[in-house]
Amino acid sequence: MWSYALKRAGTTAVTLLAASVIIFAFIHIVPGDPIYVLLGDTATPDQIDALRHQLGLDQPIILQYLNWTGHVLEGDLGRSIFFQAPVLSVIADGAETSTLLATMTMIWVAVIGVPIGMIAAVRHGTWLDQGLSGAAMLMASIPTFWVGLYLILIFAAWLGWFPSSGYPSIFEGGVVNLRYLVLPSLALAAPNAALILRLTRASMLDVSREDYVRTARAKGIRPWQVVRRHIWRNALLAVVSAFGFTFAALLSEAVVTETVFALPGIGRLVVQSILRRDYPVIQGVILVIVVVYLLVNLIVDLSYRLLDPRVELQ
Amino acid sequence: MSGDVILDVREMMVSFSARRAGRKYRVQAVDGVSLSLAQGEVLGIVGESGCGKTTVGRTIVGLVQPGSGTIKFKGTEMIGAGSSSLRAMRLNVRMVFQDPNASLNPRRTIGDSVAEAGDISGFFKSRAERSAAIAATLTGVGLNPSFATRYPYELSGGQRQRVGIARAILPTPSIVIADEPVSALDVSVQAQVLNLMMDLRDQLRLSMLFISHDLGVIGQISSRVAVMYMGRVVEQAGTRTVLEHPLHPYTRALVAAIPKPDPSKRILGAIETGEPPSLFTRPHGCAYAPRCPIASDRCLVDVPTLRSVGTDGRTIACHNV
Amino acid sequence: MSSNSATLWLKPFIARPIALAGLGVILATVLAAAFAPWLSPYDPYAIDPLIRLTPPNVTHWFGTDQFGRDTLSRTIHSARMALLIGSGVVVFALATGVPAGVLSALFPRLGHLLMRMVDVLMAFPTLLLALGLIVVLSPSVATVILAIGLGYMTTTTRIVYGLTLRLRAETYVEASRSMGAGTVWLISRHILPNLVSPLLVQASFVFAFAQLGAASLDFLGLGAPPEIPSWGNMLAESRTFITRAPWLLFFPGMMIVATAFSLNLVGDALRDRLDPRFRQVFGEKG
Amino acid sequence: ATLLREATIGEPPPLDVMLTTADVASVIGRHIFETLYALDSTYTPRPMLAENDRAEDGGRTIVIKLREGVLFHNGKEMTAKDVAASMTRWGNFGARGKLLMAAATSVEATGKYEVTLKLSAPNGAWKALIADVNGGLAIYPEDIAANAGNRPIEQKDYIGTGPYKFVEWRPNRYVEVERFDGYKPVKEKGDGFAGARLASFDKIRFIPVPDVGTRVSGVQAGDYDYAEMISGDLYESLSKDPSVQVQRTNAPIFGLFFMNSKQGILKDNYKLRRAIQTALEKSQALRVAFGPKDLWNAEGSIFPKGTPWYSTEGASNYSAHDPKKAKELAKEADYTGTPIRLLVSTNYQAHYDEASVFTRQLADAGINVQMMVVDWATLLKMRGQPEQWDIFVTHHSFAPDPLLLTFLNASYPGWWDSPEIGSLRAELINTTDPAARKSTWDKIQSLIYEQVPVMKVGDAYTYDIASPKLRGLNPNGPVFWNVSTK
Amino acid sequence: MLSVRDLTVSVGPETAPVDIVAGVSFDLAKGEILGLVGESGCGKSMTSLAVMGLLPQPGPRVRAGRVLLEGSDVTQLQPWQRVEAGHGRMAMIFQEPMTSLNPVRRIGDQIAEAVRVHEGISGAAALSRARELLELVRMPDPGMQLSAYPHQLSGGQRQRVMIAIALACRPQVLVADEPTTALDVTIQVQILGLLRELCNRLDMAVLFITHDMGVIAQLADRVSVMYAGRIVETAAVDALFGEPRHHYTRGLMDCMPSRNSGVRRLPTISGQPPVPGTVAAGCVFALRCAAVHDECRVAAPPRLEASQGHEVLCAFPLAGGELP
Ligand SMILES: Nc1ncnc2c1ncn2[C@@H]1O[C@H](COP(=O)(O)OP(=O)(O)OP(=O)(O)O)[C@@H](O)[C@H]1O
Ligand SMILES: Nc1ncnc2c1ncn2[C@@H]1O[C@H](COP(=O)(O)OP(=O)(O)OP(=O)(O)O)[C@@H](O)[C@H]1O
Ligand SMILES: [Mg+2]
Ligand SMILES: [Mg+2]
Repeated sequence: MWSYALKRAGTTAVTLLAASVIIFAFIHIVPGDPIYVLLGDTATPDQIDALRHQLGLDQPIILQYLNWTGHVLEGDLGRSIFFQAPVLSVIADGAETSTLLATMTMIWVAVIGVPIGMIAAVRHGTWLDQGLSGAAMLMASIPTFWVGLYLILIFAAWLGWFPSSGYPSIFEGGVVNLRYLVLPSLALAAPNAALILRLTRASMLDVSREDYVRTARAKGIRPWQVVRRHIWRNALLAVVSAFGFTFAALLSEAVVTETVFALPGIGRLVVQSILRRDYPVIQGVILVIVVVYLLVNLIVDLSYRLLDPRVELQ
Repeated sequence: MSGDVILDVREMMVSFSARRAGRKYRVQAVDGVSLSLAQGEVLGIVGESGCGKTTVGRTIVGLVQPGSGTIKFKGTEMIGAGSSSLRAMRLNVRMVFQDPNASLNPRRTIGDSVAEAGDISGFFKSRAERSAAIAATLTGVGLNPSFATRYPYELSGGQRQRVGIARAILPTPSIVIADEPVSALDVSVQAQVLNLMMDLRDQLRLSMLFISHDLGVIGQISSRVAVMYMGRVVEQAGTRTVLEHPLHPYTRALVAAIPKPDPSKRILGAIETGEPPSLFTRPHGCAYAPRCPIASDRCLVDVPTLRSVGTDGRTIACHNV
Repeated sequence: MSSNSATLWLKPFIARPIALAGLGVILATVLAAAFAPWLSPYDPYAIDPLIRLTPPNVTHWFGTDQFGRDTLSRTIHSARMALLIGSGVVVFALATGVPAGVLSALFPRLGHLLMRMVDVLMAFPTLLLALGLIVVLSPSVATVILAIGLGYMTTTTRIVYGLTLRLRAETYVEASRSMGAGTVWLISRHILPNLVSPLLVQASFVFAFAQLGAASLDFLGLGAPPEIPSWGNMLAESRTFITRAPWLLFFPGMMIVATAFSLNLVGDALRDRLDPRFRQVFGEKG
Repeated sequence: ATLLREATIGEPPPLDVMLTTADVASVIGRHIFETLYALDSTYTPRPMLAENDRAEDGGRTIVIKLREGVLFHNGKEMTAKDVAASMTRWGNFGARGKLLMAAATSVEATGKYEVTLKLSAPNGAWKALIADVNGGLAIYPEDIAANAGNRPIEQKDYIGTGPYKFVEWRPNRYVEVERFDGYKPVKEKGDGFAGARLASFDKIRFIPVPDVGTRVSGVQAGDYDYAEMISGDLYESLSKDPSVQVQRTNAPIFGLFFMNSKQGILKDNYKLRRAIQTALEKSQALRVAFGPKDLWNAEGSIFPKGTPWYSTEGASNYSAHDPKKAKELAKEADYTGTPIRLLVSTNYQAHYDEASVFTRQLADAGINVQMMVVDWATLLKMRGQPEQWDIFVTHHSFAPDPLLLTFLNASYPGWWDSPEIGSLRAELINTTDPAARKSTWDKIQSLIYEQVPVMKVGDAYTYDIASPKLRGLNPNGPVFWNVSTK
Repeated sequence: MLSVRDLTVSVGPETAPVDIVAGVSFDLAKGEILGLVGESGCGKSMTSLAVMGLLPQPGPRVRAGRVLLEGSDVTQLQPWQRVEAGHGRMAMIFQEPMTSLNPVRRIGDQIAEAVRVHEGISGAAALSRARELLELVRMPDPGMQLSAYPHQLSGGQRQRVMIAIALACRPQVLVADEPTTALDVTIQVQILGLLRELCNRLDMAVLFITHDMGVIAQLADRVSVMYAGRIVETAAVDALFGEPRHHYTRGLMDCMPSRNSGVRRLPTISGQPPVPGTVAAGCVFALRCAAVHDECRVAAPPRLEASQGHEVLCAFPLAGGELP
């Protein structure tokens, strides 16, 4: 167990190192400059050069990289050029939204995708199954911003059931503020629930063809019990990793939804940071995302171990 | 044991690394096996599941790298041989696999599969020669030459195994290693395939290493038999001798446990065979000792080596017989 | 393939009318793309601000957009972009993912390295990767294809890697190796032919999701240059007219949904076709 | 506590309003920082932090007397030292500081409440140049202004004298300001940005809501009280919508197509430039970009009607739409179809719309324009490199004085610096008499239509929407003093 | 105890069904082991699954025939429906001990689950019953093994767990579908011995399916031979091995290597079994039968009682006493 953890940490470190080099190289190939965004339209060349020097952007890239890694190792992700604030606090703020949004989305996905997938699998081949699977595919095929705009129009502007957009932190207004995330999480959940639904259905069907399910049926236990005790948990194995990676992806890939719903999330933060070339933020966010991804990877592996006694950590 | 020795395996050791319960184990799948095969001879290898039979065969055809030992084909060392001489030897030492289903690529025609060895080595001079050879070989194994354009799923199990054999004999090799070629087949089909192999053995003067766990089949086709247990040869002698007078306690259990198709000779309840040990927790001394009815204290510490016993070139690895 | 393989391929579609309908939609899209100039009543680029945002009527069946361009013509022409982006992404993902996956599986040392790199790439949020690329290379169709394709390259590599590892352990591959087959032989005769079917399925899904990815990029203003008609562009440009001119959203939106949905259906049907269990039911013994 | 929620079009850059000309920053910055003068509803400068002023030495010395008792948000009283330090920094690094301060010989606090600015030549526009926070002379505390240099000041230093003080900035969430209780308004009634500023809300949050559809739905749903920059095509339906009130600005912005005067095919090639100008029909572009006629005006005068600078000189060439003549002109210019590179960004939909329409129109006149579509940050960088482009697209917000027009600045990309404009510019700066300055401006506008350093697309009146409950909205722009709920 | 009458299992569309099991009938008495032999694909598994109500869905279905358990009709009833109807007392063991146990659940739980259904006890009581059952199947160290996962057991041990699960159903009828083909001969012998012993001790009726004639000879009391979906011969085990009456049975006996030691060439049965659904009329074995008559190709063969308890599906059966 410990040696496993150590080994994991080792490969993680290597991955991170590679990732950081890529991040850095990548960011500095991007043309454009934070200076222009900062100084705007009317800046003169000397103003630009002076500020560039002040921000250290005129140093050789290697030096900038070493400088940055040095600080990162000390736990300092630097300061945002744009916000004039520590990158860590900028990210932390976005992370709250993104984490809650992703969590809420995954809850929808779990309560919609998994049970309906199970029902479709149990009623395999019937009209119900065809209808549900078809509807799921349809959901997966609709662009999220479309779903989002209509959700806002219907549930916020017309019916007034939910706030249209934005998200005040729960640390300010308490958990009632979660209502701000209802519509965006639904918009995000639509395609993901559809994919999980299909995955659940497929792996339930796979498992239900296993010999041990026949053994269970032969014992005389009721079909629902067979599903609950023998199919469901085994089918979950395939679903668990999809869950983990969907969650990780949601943190950063909810850009479109965050834009539509004006949410202060990580995705939008990083997209905007790319557009305004806020290097320290981009680097910081991507680093955090990579770490989260690797963590999710680890959690998925560990949950495999919990769910499947055959799996040994290697 | 007659004629020239064309295959000579000495002290072959093969181990795999495997993981169980979070720990890394070395599985000694083959633990110092020595065999030799003469021109035109069929040597049977028996032993229960997991004792290393397949691994011996796979090592000889170069699919597995042995940890140590030598494999000489007609006096030339095969391990570490240069690629050109190795290619020639590959053509001469061929394998028939156990599962006729799995050993044919579902997306290639029967003809392509049969001609594969020739295609790889550039054996055929022309397309015409190639299709003639395929037709002849298919006919040789009792299949209609028109099968050449078919796909494996269109064939029955017995037909597929014939294709597996056809593939191993075009171009004609010196040695065929048959890894349980009939154990996936029904009795009636099994008989057809066995007949075919016996015909080929006689017509082409093939040497064969015939791997099986079915002593009945071995008795039919091979003249000599080696009994393996946990990666080692524990007894080797002429087939009749072994089947009729097994000496090693494991061979005895094996022979006794074969369900005889004769309701008047029931053995159920009469024999006690014990649990096989796990390969991961190999006993110190004789691997069979924990199950052995005649084990002595010595068997728990000393690994018995093969020694000659009696006539008929019989060798046996047991302290107590 | 045997002589009756064509009918075998069609069987899962015939058994499922809805999948057949999906196939129909895709064919229609291909035809629309091929004959766009003849099918569309107007030049899709022609601007006429005087008739901007007219609702569907006899002269403009699908209405006009904010430039006064004919929505029907643009919708038809967009099929080209859809096919271009879809097939571009598929080709890119396969052309990079297949060699990477196959070689990784066959050469464990290289594989270890490559798969680590794939890990790193997987950890990168694909959309951000796409964004960065588009900013670096400035928006163009090729950039969009590259950006979306990169994301699917990693998944394709993973899939191919897994499949090849399994194929490598197949007895028939061993058989071939035992006869002295080299790597090239193994790849060309045994591995690639067996990868075709699963990759076909993968390709249909990638094709479908590439449409959605392109639409997302268009939404963020980073997709193909907006004057080029594409469903995603049309949706993105007209999203402010959600109440003012809903037809602008409706037609391209429907097309994205319909093609993505159809491709998914076809992918599902293909998957069933390639599932050995299904094959048994259709009388082809596995 | 009363809270006003404003949906802005996006995240502002740092609120160091001296340095940045971004509108998002000015909207917020106006509530925090103040200038010595402020523009009233007719865009005339009125004293704000200044009490009064006098010019000496033929306009070369300007003495400004400050209001007493004005407090910074940190509780300290504003004195002449603060103003002098701010002016010095603005002169060195401010976005528009050079326009005035290039000619400054000294800035001194000549009393606790008196600042003296000495110029090498008189400047007729000096008051207008310092009357707005947008890239302008906002007054910061002395230590902050003195230490900041050219680097944007940090959030803790967002200390001004405005009716609201900075509270916090949550990235992508909001910028929050809070009523400053120590604020002392001027005596005059509020008018435009000038006059008394009465803060009736306890707090204001400026919330970035990038999608315009969401901004509209948000106000309709009551999640925001005010939303900026709504797309023109929604104007008619929103005007009728009882759940919102529509607030159209009275200060138009205008699109500008800059020609490269430094390098490339258009350099000094006035004939070709005029060919391009002649081919265009501006109202088409305006209609596409801004929608209903209420929101735009195909106006050739650089300054809109009603301002003292309105002029018809040269404006007949504004939107000729004469492809035939354009072709002739192009031929005279020996134009052979060389592609003309048009740099445009999609981050501003209007830029892109205008560029698309013009490209089509120019194609009809046989002029081959190739759009290079990039993101805004890239455009800002690329336009500084004269070898990269021939035309680029931007827009200009309302300017109270010609000297604030970017294209009159020879160092601004485009680099219009012909001898003719050189002398006219000097004349404009150094004249103080308004009538004389106006006639100089007439000459400049005529020159603009002749040398075509830029092409004005037309005036566009943006509009905002607000909750019907809000009273006292300001047509000069979104400011929330003197605004209250019903 | 168990009586199967004209059981027909079909696949394919309702309009054109293909019978993969065609009119199978047999009886099974208390304490008796009936062997069902026949080559791969002849329909043995389908018969046993149909009897148990475990046919995979969608897929083959029982088209005709009845299954009577102690006189009650249990045809088409799935195990849980049988349990609810009070006829739960049938159990089954499957061929693959590797895949027939749920890999993620402890074997104690898997046994206790069956105990719970059939004895109505749960919790610790069910677990201790599971322990008893493991002892009954002579599992070494049963207390420890309760908490083992299947992958921690050897093949023979797993098959014992399968038997324990079956016994937890307190079956009167046990169906065993090739329970030892995946095992070594030395382990096979143990499992077969155990089955015999349990059968005697618990007075169960066992339907034992295999294609290994040797295993049948060792274990069964009576034997039915199946060919292409039909039972072609049923007899007491001695009678069948001693005096096979059907030509197919005879052919099978002949080609076993162990009966031919030293013979140069093994006798074979030429040809291949028919593809299900292709035999329109006549005897299914006609194509391969050495003693075929014209009549065999057109008329379905009669079921003859060759001697007491020895039935054969053949118009021209072999005479008795032909084999040594
Ligand atoms: N590639 C491998 N990696 C790890 N272990 C292996 C590998 N191949 C074989 N083994 C192990 O080596 C031992 C011998 O295997 P082998 O296949 O040679 O046995 P066998 O006698 O052929 O058995 P069977 O009768 O089941 O075919 C087994 O325990 C097997 O698990
Ligand atoms: N789902 C299905 N659809 C169509 N045919 C099927 C299906 N399942 C089985 N069959 C066919 O039914 C026949 C009987 O199969 P069954 O499994 O009962 O044979 P078996 O005698 O048990 O063979 P084995 O000894 O190989 O287990 C076979 O020909 C098989 O191909
Ligand atoms: Mg083997
Ligand atoms: Mg079976």
